[in-house]
Parts: sequence; C-alpha cells; structure tokens
Amino acid sequence: MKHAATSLGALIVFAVLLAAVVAPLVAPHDPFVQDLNQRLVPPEWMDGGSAVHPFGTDQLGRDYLSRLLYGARISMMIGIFTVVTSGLIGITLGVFGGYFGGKIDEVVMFIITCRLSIPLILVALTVVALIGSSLLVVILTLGLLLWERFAVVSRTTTMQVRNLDYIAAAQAAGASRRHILLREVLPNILTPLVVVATLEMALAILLEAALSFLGLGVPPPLPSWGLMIAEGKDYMFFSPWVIMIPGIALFVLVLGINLLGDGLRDLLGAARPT
Amino acid sequence: MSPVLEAGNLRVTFGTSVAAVRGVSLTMNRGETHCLVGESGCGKSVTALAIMGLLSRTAHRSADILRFHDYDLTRLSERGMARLRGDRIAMIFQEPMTSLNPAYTVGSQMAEVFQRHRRVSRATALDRAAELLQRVGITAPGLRLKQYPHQLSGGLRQRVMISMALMCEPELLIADEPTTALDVTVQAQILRLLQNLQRELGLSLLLITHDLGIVARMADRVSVMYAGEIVESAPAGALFAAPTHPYTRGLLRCIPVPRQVRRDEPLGSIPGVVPRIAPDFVGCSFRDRCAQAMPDCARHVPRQRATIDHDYLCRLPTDWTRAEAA
Amino acid sequence: MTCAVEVRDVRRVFRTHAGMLAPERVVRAVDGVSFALPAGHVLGIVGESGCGKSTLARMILGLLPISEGEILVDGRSLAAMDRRERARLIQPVFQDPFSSLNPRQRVRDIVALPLAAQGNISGRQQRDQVMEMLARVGISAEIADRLPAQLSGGQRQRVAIARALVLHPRIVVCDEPTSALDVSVQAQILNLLAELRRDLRLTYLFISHNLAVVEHIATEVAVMYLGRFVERAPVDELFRDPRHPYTRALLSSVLTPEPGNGIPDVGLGETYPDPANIPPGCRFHPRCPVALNRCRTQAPDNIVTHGRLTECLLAEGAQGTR
Amino acid sequence: MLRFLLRRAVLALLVCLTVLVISFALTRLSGDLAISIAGPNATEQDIATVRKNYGLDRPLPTQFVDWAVHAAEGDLGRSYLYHAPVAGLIKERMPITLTLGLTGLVIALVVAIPLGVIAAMREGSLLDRAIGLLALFGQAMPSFWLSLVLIIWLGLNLQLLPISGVDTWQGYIMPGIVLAFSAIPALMRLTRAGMIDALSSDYIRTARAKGLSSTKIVLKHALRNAAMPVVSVAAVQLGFMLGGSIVIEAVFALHGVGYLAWESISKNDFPVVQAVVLILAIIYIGLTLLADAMNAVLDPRLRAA
Repeated sequence: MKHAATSLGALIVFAVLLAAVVAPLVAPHDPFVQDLNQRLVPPEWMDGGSAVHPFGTDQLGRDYLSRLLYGARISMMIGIFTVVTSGLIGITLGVFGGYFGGKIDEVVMFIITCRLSIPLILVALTVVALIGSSLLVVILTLGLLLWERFAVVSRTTTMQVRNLDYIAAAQAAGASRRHILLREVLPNILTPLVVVATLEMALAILLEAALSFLGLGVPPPLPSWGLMIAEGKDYMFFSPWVIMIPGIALFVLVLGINLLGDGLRDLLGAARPT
Repeated sequence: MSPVLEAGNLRVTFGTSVAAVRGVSLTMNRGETHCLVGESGCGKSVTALAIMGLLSRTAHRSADILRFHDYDLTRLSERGMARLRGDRIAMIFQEPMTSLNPAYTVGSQMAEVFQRHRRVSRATALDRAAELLQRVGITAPGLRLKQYPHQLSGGLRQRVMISMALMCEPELLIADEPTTALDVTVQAQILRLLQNLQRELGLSLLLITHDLGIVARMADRVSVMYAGEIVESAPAGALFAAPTHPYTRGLLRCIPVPRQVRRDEPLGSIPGVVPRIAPDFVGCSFRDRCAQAMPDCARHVPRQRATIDHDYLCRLPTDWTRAEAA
Repeated sequence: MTCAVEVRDVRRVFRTHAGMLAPERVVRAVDGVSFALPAGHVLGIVGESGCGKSTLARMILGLLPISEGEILVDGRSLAAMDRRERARLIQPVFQDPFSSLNPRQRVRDIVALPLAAQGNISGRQQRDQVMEMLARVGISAEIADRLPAQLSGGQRQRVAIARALVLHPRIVVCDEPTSALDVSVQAQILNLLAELRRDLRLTYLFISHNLAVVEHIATEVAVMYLGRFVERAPVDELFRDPRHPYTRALLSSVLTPEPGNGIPDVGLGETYPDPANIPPGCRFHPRCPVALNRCRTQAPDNIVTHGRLTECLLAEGAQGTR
Repeated sequence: MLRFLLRRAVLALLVCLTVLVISFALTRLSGDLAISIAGPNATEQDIATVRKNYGLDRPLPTQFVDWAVHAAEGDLGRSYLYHAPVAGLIKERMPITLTLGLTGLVIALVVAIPLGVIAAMREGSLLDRAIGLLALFGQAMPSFWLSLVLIIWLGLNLQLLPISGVDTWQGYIMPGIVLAFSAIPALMRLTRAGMIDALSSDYIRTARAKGLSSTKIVLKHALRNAAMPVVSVAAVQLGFMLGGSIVIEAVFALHGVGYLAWESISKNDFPVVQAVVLILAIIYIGLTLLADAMNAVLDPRLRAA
C-alpha cells in the first residue's frame, strides 16, 4: 500500500509535468481566445455540456480544459524554479552555519530568524504589488522567501554529520574544506533535503495560487489555477465547476508531490522534517 | 525446593527470517546468581525480555515451559504479567542515562512502583524510596528524591534504578548489562553493591553480560550463549576450570588478562563473524568458525553432559580438550 | 633524537550552555598535560569517560584548536604545519567503526582519500597503494567495492586502519579502537595493530578505558584524571607498582576472569568527577581513600619521584608501604 | 543566566530592527512611491504635491530614521487611505485576527494531538496510514479554495453557518477550520513522531518493567515527553497562522488585520503595510520567546541546575 501511494504520487507529478510540456499540442482550443457566445458552458458530463468543451468554458467563454493544461505549465514552473532558487540559498546558508559553527552559525541563525519573523504572504504580496506582477517576479519572490526550511534542515543535519568521525578522519587525512563540504557532508545530508524539496515545491505552488487568487500573483489573462478560481469566484454559486475544476487540479498536484515526498522519505530512510 | 524460574525450549522469532532465541532452557534457584554471557546479538537480552514479557509487538515467543513459581507465564495475560513485573520480578537495564524518565523526579518514579503494587499513600511510598536509596549507599536520600535524572551521574542513576527495582522486594532480579555503560571504577562499585544485596536479600539474580571477568566474579552458574542457543552451561568454577565448548574456550583466550600479559605473543582470537541464523537452521551454528568442525556438525547437534551439572552443545567428546592441549 | 610527539602544558577549555535558564558551564577538559613520546613507543592513555583523553587526542591530531600550550610532532610545531604535511605524519583510528567511514563512499575511495588529498599522486598509484594496504589489513579485493553498510564491525575497523596507514605515517592515534567491538573481534584488531606497529615501525598513542588492553599493547602508560596525567610510567612498572591512589583504584577494579574472588572494594566514594567543577587542591581528593587535610588545598602538580610522574602528595610515603 | 537573557533580548531587538529595515526598504522597491500613491491619472504637479506632503522628498535615511523613531514611540504613521493613525486602525482590527488565530490553533491542537497519539500507538497499522493520509490531504488543500468549497457547502447548501463577517461567534467557525487545516499536518506529525520516540525509549521500557498500567505509561510517561516540542511548534504555528490569515480574511470578508493589509497593498497604502509587517514580526518573536520559556518550565533539563 505504501508503494502504491508513492507510485500514485509519482504518476500524478509525471502526468502534470507531461501536460505542461505538451499543452500546446493537446489543448483543444487556444486558452486565451474568448467567445462571448459560449460563456459558462458546463462540462461535458453535466446537463448542457458538449464534447467541444470537455471541461466547459469560463465567464469569458474560454475553453476550460485548455486553460487547465496551460495552467499546469505555470504551476510546474513555479514549483521547479522556486525550489532550485530557494534550495541553493537555503542549503548554502545551512551547510555553512552547521559546519563552521561559532560566529558564522550565529549570523546564519540570525538570518533564518529574521526570515521566519517576516510574514510570508504579506511580504510576497507587497513585493509583487510594487514591482508589478509577472511570472518571473513571482518565481523570484517565492525563491527568495521559501529557503528557510532548507536552511534549518541542512543546518541541523550538517551539525550532526559534522560530529561524526568520518569528517574528523577526512580532516586528519588532509582533505580540503571544499572536499569535505562537497564530498563528505553534502551527500550525507541530501536525503532529508530531497523531502524538503518536495514540501517546498508543494508550498510554492500553493502560494502562487494564493497570490494569484488575491489578485497579486500571475497577471491575467495567464491561466494560473489560482487566478482561474479567483475569476470564477463570482459565478461559483450557479456554475460551481469553475472553481471545482482548477481547485481539484491544484489539490491533486500538491497531494501527488506530497505523496512522492513521503514515499521518498520512506525509501531513503530519512526522518521527516517538521 | 522448587525453582524460582524455569524456562524450557524458549524461542523468540522476529518476523519469518530472524530467530533470536532458539530453544533456551534454564533453571534459576532461590538465592542463585545465574550469568547469561555472550557477544552482542547472541540473544541474551532478548531472552531476558522474553521472560519479562517485554518483547516488542513484532516478536513471537513460544516455550514448552516458562514458569515463575506457580505462574505459567506462557498463559498469563498482559494484565497478570504487569502485576508480577516490578513486584515479584524486577529488571534493570544497560543505559542508566536513558532508563529514567527525564520529566519526573527520582522520588516520583520510585514511589509510583510501590503505589502501583502496594496501594499505599504517596508519603509511605516516598519513605520506602528514601530507605532504599540509603540501602544502595546514597548518603543524602532526601535530596536525591527531589532531583531529576539529568542531575545525577551515571553511577548514581544506576543506583537509583537498582533501588527502584527493589522497592517491592522482588524474588527475581534480571539485570541486563547493568554496568556496561559505566566507568570501570563505578562498575566495580555497582557490581559489589548488587552482589551484597543479592546475598542479603536472598535474591535470585539473572545477570546478563558480555564480560567474562564479571561472570567469574559474580556467577554461581554460567550459561554461554551463541547465536540464540546456550552452548555451554555449568557452575562458574567448573566452567572456568574446564571450558568444553570450542566457543567458550576461544572466548576465554581472547581476553587480555592484566599481569598475565606475554608481550609479543598475539591474543587468541576467533576468526570470522557471528552468523545470521534463520529459523530453519540445522546443525552447529559455530561450525564455520570452529577449528574442530567436521562434516557431521551440519547435522543435529546433541547436548552432552561433561559432569552432572555441566552440559554443552557439541559433538566433541568431553575429553577432547586434552588432545588439544597436547 | 627528536620525539615523535611532544606535548607542552596543553590546555583546552569548552564553554557550553544547556538552556535559557541554566548557567554557562566552563569545562576544563584538558588542564595542563605535558609529555614526550619517543619514536617507536606506544603510550597508552587510560582514564574514565570525561577525563579529557579524547580531547587530548583530537588536539594532537590537529582537529581541535588548543587553548594554551604547544604540540610538536616529529620535532615541529603542529600549528605551523599545513594539512597535507600533518596528514603524512600523523593519522587517527577512531572508536566507532560505524561512524568513522563515510556511508556514501566505497571502501576503496575511503582508503584512497589521504592519497587523493596529497594532490600529487596519480590515480594508478593511488589504486595500487590502496589495494596493497587493504590486503595488509586483511581486506580482500572484492570487499574494496562495497559500501560500509555491507561490512561487519571488525571489517570496518580494518578499513579505518588501512586508511590511517595508507600514507605511511609515523604516528597513529588510536582512540578506543576496540571498545565498540565484541571480545573475539577485539582480539583480532589488537593483534593486527601490534603486528603493523612492528612491521611498519609505528609510534602509537593508544587511548583506552580498558587497562588490560593497554597493558597488552603499550610500552608506557599515562593515567588521566580530570584533564591531567596523574601518573605516568613504563607499562611494567605501572602495573607492578602503581603509586597514585587513582591508578590503584583503577587496577583493582579490573575484573580478571578468576572465579570465586568476588568483587573488590575499590575504596572510592559516592562523588563523581565533573570536569566543569574541578576541586581545589588535589583534583582527586574528594574520592581518594587516603586523602589528608593538605590534599584539599595543595595541588600536587608535576611531582616527579624516581623519574616517574606521580601527581600525589603521598607518593613518597605510599612507595614506602609497598 | 542574566547574560543569556540579555543576549536573547538584544537578539530579538536586532531581529525587529532588521524587519523594520526590510519592511521600509520593501515599500521603496517600486522606485518612486509618490507615483504609486498619486494614482495613474495624476499629473506631474499632483505627484510633486504628494511627494512634499508625505515627506518623500527627503533623503531615504532621514525618512527611515524619522519613521523608526516614531514607530518606537508607538506612532506608526498615518494611513493614506483612511486618513487615520495606523496604530489605531491596527488596534481596532487586531482582536478579530487574534480571535481567528486562536480559534484555528485550538481546533488544530484538539484534532492533531489525539490523532498523533493514536497514530503513534498503532504505528504501521491501517489506522496510522489513514491518519497520515489525512495529514497529506490537509497539506495539499489550498486554503482559499477550501474556504470557497465550505462556503458553498456549509453556508449555501446546508445553510449551517454564516458565509462572511463575524457578527456572531459562528462567523469564526468556518475560517477557524480552514486556518486549522494548515497547522494540523505539522502538529500531528510532530505529536506522532514524539510519541513514537517516547514509546520506544528506554524509560518506557522501565515503566513497563515496573508493571505500570498501559494508560499510565502512555499518558503519564510518554505523552509528557512528546508534548514538549509540540508546545514550541504550536506557538510558532500561531505566528504563521496570524500571518497566513490574510487569505482567509479576504475570502470570508473578516475585517481583521489581514484584510486591512490586503486592502492597503492593493491600494498602495504603504504606512499600513509597513506597520502590519512590523507588528506581525514582533508578535512572532514574542511567541518564540514564550515557547522557549514554556519549554524551560516543562523540561527539567532546561531549568537551572
């Protein structure tokens, strides 16, 4: 059962990734073309739906399936690029603090505390509002904000590894600091960091959706799932699918990433960072 | 006189692949110190936990006989077993640093066992605790009762563990490597204390250790364990005078003994490592490391008697050691 | 002749903090140790946990900065050496073979590390030297491709020894190299260490809490208590004629496998040594069975009698009674 | 000990100061603040007036020091939008956000701790996995979407609860549940991990060897030790929840501090944004200090020897 859950997670993530890559090839319509005669058409399986718009249309008559597929691109880009940026920042800080200790560690801890004490969503919203909303701004903002768990986990695991005798043996063997950090420390702290990466990826996707939902994330008419929910909000009482479809997509993707993370943790035998 | 504890063909398996204890039989009489000795992973601790009913849920225990006085432990419910534990059978563990709950005072942890089994007030229980702390050589029991475990040194914590085990005057005390985590001088103090208490209280002591020095100084009777079996069992004097199983003999040659060192002469050693034993293993588990091994050792091994109360699990005749010496 | 290792009044202080409301602890882990070890000798350092023996070892290996004092290796100051040079002279073997090998590297890469760190040895040469050293410690070629998790405790310790010796250092610091092992394996490793010392003319600093093991391998012994050497003597003399009361307590607490002798009374009290709180006067006096009043105030630092270091005010008198 | 407390206080002050600088710098990111304030239809003249009126023509360091000094005195400036002191606005809105945050935390603890304990006691069982899956669901649920779904379901279809505002206490239930959802997975996992650690510890084996009843072993010996990290994480989570309530306040139209901040960001009312960031940071720092203090009380090892 555990394996099944992991496989399911991997399958979901892979499917969304595939959808993101091939969206232009498989999308039945142009996601940006409005057709005011075809507004709020229900999905195929509901009364009044048709095979022309399998997932129906939105309030501007845009094909919902196409928008959903293009939306996958935004979520995956946000997830991947944010994790790369924040991972680089967080792991560098954490490993340096954990390995060198002393004053350097105090500075790292101070930076982490400062980051933790600034309210995440508020600051992200402010930055996007001030610089202007675009996909790149959202990625950079989240990347620069979401590194603290990488830093905390890599710091504590580095501190544990640092006290192990094989590090002392490498020092006694005359190995350079570079060698010790890259070859002795880093490979041995990677396992929990893989799990952190999945957690952060999920969080980044959710945050982008939340920012877009609040009107300060990815700008319209880009089909971000969060934005789709925000735009559909006013019509949700009579056309609930406009929020259900992107919401479920978001939920399933994030669940998939978390299932994968959980499975990786079990496979790699790492303790789950909290 | 009936034995305090009797185990016959005790077996413990974990899952389907690991047999930790494979048919251990032992008898403990009143006032006797029985040492179970062997290297790590030989099943000596699992044997103790199996007797106490403290195995994890993944373990499976079976036995032909497992009796404590008149209680058939194989049939006793968990609730019934809990009533015996801490009252008539007590146990102390290897790690005094982690065996006490860090969140409660020494007094609270000692009193709770007495309150549980004797249904007395907390004040009475604390008085009893103070009395026992004094008994194990702690000079300021009033102060110690109010302290938390982290405020005590390892030696003091082990004294606390011992006095906690003695709260209800048990008949059987199981001590699982009680001094392994302690410094040598403290180890000697704790063992001396245990020995004195055992004699004064007429305790039956099942002492589990890997240290043959401790065995020699403490034991009335010794059982040597290897790969889940008792390979040799004898009174301490007989075992050290005439070790018969090749493993026992090998083990004795491995220990450097102070003031008997002959420099430039290597210590005796046993080649190879302890094997992993599956439940369906047949034959002698020591045969791969044994200089005397023969083809027949892959078949069932008989338990032989060297003398009336000295037995060993090996095909070799009792007098094979004379040939080895020659 | 220069000594392999010379230690001059070395000290190390640690400051730790347990929590928000706890006071700072100042631990004087090593509190003034001096000795000179000639090449080819084995100095056994014995003492109980927390006596500072591992801290001393780490300072000698250059892994831990010294608070005060000086360490010379092969006649030159350790502080002035670069890491490659130091690695060629002195190497460690640690206690726990489970944490002393990088779990992500194969045995051959672990043993090659000291060679690779030198930076001027070709890959082919590295490979040859690694395989030669592995063979020497009894590790076969097929094991060289395994990960540490696939080895037994004894095999791991052999790998650790091969790594320490692959650069052919002059000095090896063994920090409790057998205390994590079973007795049957301990004997194998002790025999190997003794054999390698003879063949490769090594100098050992051998740290252990087990007096019997030290007697077996050492040529001289230092007894450490709360950060200082309280007694130091050639191995035979120390075991034949221990002068410090602590040494005598240690010796009497060794339980030899002689049935019927019972457990000896080591004569030490209920107090335990705490390196954060070193008593004034003789640091051993609160536990000492023969302490006099003056032991409480007068520190017996560096008392040498008849060529032997014995940090005890009663050493002379004690000698007479034996 | 005094030195240590002093150190902590200085550190907390430094963090506050850094946040002050960051939040100030943040609002100056856009380049010319005056252009944003004056709005899209403003003329050059308007912008110049704004710049003069708000003191934005002074050098940045002067502006910062001026603002910081006033902030230290409790004067957080005036809102461009409400034309009222920011401090008063926040004070007025804070009770709603705090009530929401505490409601969320209480719901989260009431759900997470028992689930965590049960999962730990049945480690590896189907029940444990079901609870773990539940945590994953909670983690994957976008809170704004969950809010909308609850509004449709509980508010509209079943007509059980009000869909916006906090005119009655029932108004806090739905947003509280949504907010709790974000904290439950972490708290539950922590409880479970702590309980598993505790249950497999040597002192639990000792307690069993003493013959104690299983209820006593679990509740007295294991839970006490497992609860210690939960306390500090709960405090930290409350800090995150207050910061994260912005989304939920926006959906449910709760006029708390989060809503105020959202409004201000959308309408370029930067004195308010700066002040909210600062206040939330101070609350967070206060909560971590509180958590440390509570741990020191709970864990005898952290108390003075």
